[in-house]
Amino acid sequence: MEVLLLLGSPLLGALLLSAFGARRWAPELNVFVSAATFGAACALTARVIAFGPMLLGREQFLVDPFNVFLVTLTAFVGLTTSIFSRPYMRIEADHGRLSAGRLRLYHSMYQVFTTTMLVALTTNNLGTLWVAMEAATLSTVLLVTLYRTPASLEAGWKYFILCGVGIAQALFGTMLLYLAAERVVGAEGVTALLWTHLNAVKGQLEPTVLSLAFVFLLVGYGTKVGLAPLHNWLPDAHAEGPTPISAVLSGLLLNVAIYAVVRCKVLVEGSVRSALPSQMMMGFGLLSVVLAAFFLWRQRDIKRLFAYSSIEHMGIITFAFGMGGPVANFAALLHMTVHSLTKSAIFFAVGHAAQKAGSQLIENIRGLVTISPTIGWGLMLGSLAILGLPPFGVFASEFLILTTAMKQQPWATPLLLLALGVAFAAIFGKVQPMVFGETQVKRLPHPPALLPVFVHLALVLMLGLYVPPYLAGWYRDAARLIGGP
Amino acid sequence: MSFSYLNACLTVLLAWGAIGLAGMIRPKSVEFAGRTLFPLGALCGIALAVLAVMSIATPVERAVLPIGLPGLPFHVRRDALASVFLALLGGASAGISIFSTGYFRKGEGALPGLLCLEYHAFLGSMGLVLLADDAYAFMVAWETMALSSYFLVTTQHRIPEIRAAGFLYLLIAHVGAIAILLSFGVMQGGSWQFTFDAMRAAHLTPGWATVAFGLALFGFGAKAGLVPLHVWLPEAHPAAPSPVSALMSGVMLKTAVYGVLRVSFDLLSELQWWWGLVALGFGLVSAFYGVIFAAVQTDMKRLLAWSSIENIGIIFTGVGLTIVFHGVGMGALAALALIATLYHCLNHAFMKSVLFLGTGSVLHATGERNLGRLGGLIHRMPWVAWLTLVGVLAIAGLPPLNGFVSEWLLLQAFLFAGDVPHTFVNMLLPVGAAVIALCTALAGYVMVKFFGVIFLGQPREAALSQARDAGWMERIGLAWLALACVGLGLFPLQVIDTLDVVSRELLKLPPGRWGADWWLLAPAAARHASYGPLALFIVTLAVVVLAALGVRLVYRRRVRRGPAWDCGFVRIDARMQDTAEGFGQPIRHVFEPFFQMERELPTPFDAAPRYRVTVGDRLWTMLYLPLGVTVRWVADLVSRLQQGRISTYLLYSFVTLIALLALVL
Amino acid sequence: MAPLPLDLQLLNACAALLLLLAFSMLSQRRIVNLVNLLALQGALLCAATLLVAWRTGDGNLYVSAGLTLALKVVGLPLVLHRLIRRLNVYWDAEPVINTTGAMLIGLLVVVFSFGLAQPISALASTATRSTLGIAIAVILLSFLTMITRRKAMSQVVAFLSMENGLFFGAMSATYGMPMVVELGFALDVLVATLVIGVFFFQIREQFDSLDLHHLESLKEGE
Amino acid sequence: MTTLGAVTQLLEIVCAMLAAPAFLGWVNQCRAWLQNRSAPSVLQPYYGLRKLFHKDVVLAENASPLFRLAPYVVFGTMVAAAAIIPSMGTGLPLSTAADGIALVGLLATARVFVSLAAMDVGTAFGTLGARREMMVGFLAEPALLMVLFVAAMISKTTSLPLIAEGLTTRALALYPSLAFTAVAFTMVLLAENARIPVDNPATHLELTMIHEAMLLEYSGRHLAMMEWAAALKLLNYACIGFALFIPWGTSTEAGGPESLLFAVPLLVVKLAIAGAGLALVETLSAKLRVFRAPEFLATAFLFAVLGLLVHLLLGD
Repeated sequence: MEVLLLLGSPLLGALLLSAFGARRWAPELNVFVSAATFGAACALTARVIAFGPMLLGREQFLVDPFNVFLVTLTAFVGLTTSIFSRPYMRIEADHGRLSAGRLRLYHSMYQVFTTTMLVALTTNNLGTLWVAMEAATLSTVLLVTLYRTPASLEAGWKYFILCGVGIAQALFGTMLLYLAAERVVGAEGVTALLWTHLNAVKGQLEPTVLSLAFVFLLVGYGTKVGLAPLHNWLPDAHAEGPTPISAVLSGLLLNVAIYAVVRCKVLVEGSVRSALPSQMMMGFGLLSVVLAAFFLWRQRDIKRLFAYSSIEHMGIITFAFGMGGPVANFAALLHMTVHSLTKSAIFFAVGHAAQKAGSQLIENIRGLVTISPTIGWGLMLGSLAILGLPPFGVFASEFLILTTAMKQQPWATPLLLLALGVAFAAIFGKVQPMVFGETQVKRLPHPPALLPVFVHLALVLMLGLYVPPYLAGWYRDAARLIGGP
Repeated sequence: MSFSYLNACLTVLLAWGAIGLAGMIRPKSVEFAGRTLFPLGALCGIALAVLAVMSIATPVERAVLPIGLPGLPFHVRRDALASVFLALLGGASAGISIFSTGYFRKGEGALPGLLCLEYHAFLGSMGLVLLADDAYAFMVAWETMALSSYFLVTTQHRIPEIRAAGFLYLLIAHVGAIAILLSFGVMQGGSWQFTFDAMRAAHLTPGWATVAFGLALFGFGAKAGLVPLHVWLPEAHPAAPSPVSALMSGVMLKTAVYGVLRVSFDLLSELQWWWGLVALGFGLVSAFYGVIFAAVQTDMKRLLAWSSIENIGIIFTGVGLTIVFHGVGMGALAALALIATLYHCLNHAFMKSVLFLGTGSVLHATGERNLGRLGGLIHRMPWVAWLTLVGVLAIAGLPPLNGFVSEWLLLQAFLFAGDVPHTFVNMLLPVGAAVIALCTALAGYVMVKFFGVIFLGQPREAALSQARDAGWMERIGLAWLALACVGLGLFPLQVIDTLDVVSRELLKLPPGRWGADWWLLAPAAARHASYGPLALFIVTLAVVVLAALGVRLVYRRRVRRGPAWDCGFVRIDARMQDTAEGFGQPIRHVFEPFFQMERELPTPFDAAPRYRVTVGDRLWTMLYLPLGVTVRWVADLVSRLQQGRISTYLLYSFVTLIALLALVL
Repeated sequence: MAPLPLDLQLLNACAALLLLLAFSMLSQRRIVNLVNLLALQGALLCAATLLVAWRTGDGNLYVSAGLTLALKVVGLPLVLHRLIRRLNVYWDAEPVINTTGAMLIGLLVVVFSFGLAQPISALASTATRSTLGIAIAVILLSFLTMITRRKAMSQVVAFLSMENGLFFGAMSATYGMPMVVELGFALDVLVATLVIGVFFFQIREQFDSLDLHHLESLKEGE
Repeated sequence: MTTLGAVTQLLEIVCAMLAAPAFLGWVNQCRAWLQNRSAPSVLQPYYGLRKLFHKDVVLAENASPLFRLAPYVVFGTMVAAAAIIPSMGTGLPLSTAADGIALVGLLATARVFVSLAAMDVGTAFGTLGARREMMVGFLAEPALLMVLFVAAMISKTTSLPLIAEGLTTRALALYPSLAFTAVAFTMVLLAENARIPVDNPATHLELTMIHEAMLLEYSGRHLAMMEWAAALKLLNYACIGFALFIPWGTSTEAGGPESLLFAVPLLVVKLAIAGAGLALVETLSAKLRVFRAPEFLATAFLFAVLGLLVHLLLGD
């Protein structure tokens, strides 16, 4: 029931908004729909807290500790982002960067995107998972190119082609999975792709096929996660799309992609019984962290800067999942949560900052605290949080990941630390002059909606000092589910 | 909840936090933040100091707080070592807070409420650092400390130099923190419990223990400003508002010392004696490097910052000695060295605070930080001048003030280092004593320059005649700290008997005998040597008074005021006095190879002759610039990967795919 | 061994032809021909599906064969042809790697993919398993084609042929995926083509050409 | 403290205060003889002090209270120093309150106050003098400390009387380390007391003067106190030298009062010889350029440290 509501409300909203997306009250409608979705998510969560994991809709939908908090998170960030985008898109429209039609497209696609992600999270069918991922790509492509500027078109095209190709690999991987599965579960179609069934029989699945499948899946979904060297679409897409979209891309889409990878990893590791899959993930993770850290130094565009930081953090998460084991998985899940909260908060602040300065170039953004303290402090605190300074939650997860790495992969620790140090210098060195210093910019007509920023940061702060028991419980269960050495 | 000193201390820290948050109620009001909240903060400071002093001798207390990570809640623990540093924190911060009430007048750049928040968060986090008993709590407190102090440093963020200083500070602090984290990771030694108890229990191989110690020394050294990690210090201290500089230099640096002591004597179960030599070496280098650079500075706060580096050097020398003695099992001497170290920590906290606050008042009164434009202020602001003089004499290590006591103890410790059972080492150590002696003498030089140029002579700028003395609150704050200097100087025995608890606890020693009589300091370790500042002071004072009276009584001659004589020079103006550069000239001359100097000399025929000399830090150009260049270079290399051609990107994916498939097959 | 039954021989023939087509796409520079080749590929795919469906009597496969016919043989080529006419892009520019080079690499790729398919097809229970290697080869070849092309249009055609390859693979290895996925798949392809169409017009109105070198401004290394 | 101790203590202080100018006078007299000038009387310094005490004080307009306080402080520290140096007897109650290190500290205090006072009026010469004085000080002080250290290491304590006793009681032995340090000490003494070759008390030549430059602004009783303190300083240094290197004959607790009767004339003899020696050195050596002074003192410092190392190497 809740699931129906959960998936239904954004879908309905999409339809409505595709009709009325250009009206004056469209943004409010958008917020309302997202709120409804969030409500449904909360109901679902409540139910899971009450009755534990469940299978729904003839086993087509699965809600377990691993995805329940991601669902809530997705719905929540979706809501805050819609709140943020209300004044933001108004201002954009006032600046004449968007026509009415584009607004309609934006609002409807926004909801479609939410739907696809929720489907991808809740479905139990790997095939559906794949379909949803592809759909997510397609819906966001149009959002990335919303401004129709040459740059945005280029970004969109790269996004489309690279992710399309990636997704195609993923499909082949899924197919191989199916091939291996139907020999065990029997060919009666549907069930052979149901994750729960596969998970039940993963021990008997054919290792060679599964390892091949995993390669395709990893490369496929990994492209979407933005793992180096498959990441090239990510900075462009983040930088050129409208900021709310950058926020959800970084905050949600990447999470969902990681989620897909991990779901597959569970199956593969169950059958392959070799360290290969986890080693691949660690390799990708480490490479992404290090490369991203150095990419950060060259950035002149603030949204690109934080896009690369997303790559870095996805690398950290992938690395952690690669290491596996209760602590590392726990840390990785926590990191997914805090990263998406922090990063979207940062993008909110960045969006307003860029609007104020009328430019995304770092050297044009100066002295934010003097013109608007809330934005300035939001950006400053957000960046410090994302850089892993306590008492914010990112530090908590990085602390766990680093200590586990020292234990399980001592060789990797220096690399990670080096990358973290370099990233710190790069990001902080660029953010500080933007936040502090002098400026001549004047205020904007619509007051920025910065409530989301501080709500997010408050949550992150809380997670740094206190993790609610049931959340911790989910993390633990999920960590056990994901397993590893 | 039954009373325990630990809970009380935590309550005080909490109160600080609350005061800070209260500042955000009316962020714009100087009255509220300055006149209401800061005095409250000062009261908390005094309370903390009292609690800490009372609790030193009491048994260890522990607690677990309901916050933290699911697996790892905040553990806190109070022992004698922590108490000593808490007392330091409370005592020094009390004076500084009182001073601040008068100091933060028109909101130094940032909102007063915000300042209040950052300031008290800074205090609170420092307290938590001292109490933390697991790696996570420690790191959280440690980084919060760094963060809040960073925001305080960049209070006047409109000035680019200050932003740069803040950046450098936070960067080095962060790198240091990473090293500390690593060292904790090594220290837990396979138990994967990150409570300090687990680390105490863990048994490391000598190799790993050494690694842990090295990392800790690096990390804490970065915070303490140990050469060559000192570069942030001379930048950050001048940038910050004076009370903040006082806190950072007086208290924050000591938390790093606390960290080193905690790690090497408490967490690492068995330590190697030769680690001491490393610490000693870095200490001596820092002391010497710091003092000669202090001597050639022209900015008064920069000068004090360098002098802080010197004192940190002396402190680390003490730490090194302690480790050596402890390692080779010379208990009494180890205790002596440890006491000397702790004593110097206390001293430096108070005297350096006095000096920084003094510069703060001068800064407010004149708006000048450059020594070249000050002078003669003793006439305009006598209170500040005389109170600062106490600090100056103390830090110059002159009896009967406190600076001398720790120097005396340290030298005593050095004197008997000859008995260390390693011939080469006991050849080496006395040379260390020589360096310390040289440094203290140079410190005298530096301080004469500091005080003489700022407060004595003729004002070098006309504007200085408008300078007005500090307000009452500031005077009280200064007086509090100056008084502490005198007290620590005159009653060393009482202080040391309290500190002795620490040496008992850390070094597992029987209580040592430190005095012959209540006024006479006579450590058992230093054979027959004794020092009674009170008596010395009284005698000297008596002689002075008698002499003065005698002279007055016998000869009733007038005192006439007249123009200065100066060998009959007719027109004397302020420009004839030594400038700061001039006063530093001999040092520049003697220690030339250490400095990176740029001189601008006038030719004999210059119409408007101009002389300028700037002294740079060689380490900066030798160590830090190349590092930055390397990173940039790598970044450029990496960024070549992303050429914008979609075919290239597809190729990446293709190759990755093929490679992985090949890997699997 | 006994000669394969006729339908399987036919199937293998289809597979071989598919591979051939993939190669010719790799070498083809005229976009119109590319599209025709794509349509042909679709047709072969359809035929193969029908064969398998007939052999296994699996209803779903008839449906998916129908889908293939509708989408890949009729739908897409029409759309693409119209686009070509509307945007008059008939020729691709000189490919990134010259044809012979591409061919050689392609040959290696084929060998590789056959090697890759060996263990899998050993497991596959289907009669058509031997063609799995060809499917992989087709996928990788179209990947290669995408890499070598300079025009958006031809890149897209290659992309679609890759999806054909996937489809063929699915079909030959497992007699096709479950219906849900098939439908979703088809839907996605449809939407994708629409998106592509939109894209082309946008790109065209921005750069008045579909040359990819316009799309190389976003980069790091200056 | 014993009565004898108290007596010795008081006697020392008084004698030191009274005898100091005479010693200075004696040195000057010898110097005059050696330079075959007609020598002033030994009592000349007393006349000088008397004259100064009878004069009015002319204070510079912008002299601060510190300027007027300094002479007394300097004098006080010098007297206190005199009180803890075992010149006649070693049984000094006060010397427990301050050992060798504290003594160095006291001297440093005096130096700092003189320099501050010199900077107070803010004339060219004042600051110049202060700077040079500190320049001399920052090398001389550690050198002196090192000298003390050697002695302290030989007799395992830093308390001067005990050092002196230690040397007297044990059998006469040659300490090569002491030889080094003796040289170092002499150099320090010359430098610290503004004698040639570092400074010249008898000149007001801008380029060379150090100590005099600091006293330029003083007059009347303040100047008198300063001069007196300077004389005391010279005496103190001489006595430190005796205590460290030739302590024989100083009275000890063990020796009883009668030993004191023997110690006093012996001290006079020592002083006479030392004074003559000092005069000789001054006459034979030439005034250095000011910038050679650091090198001179660096050598002293080096000698002291060498002494230390030699001691550690050879043991005693």
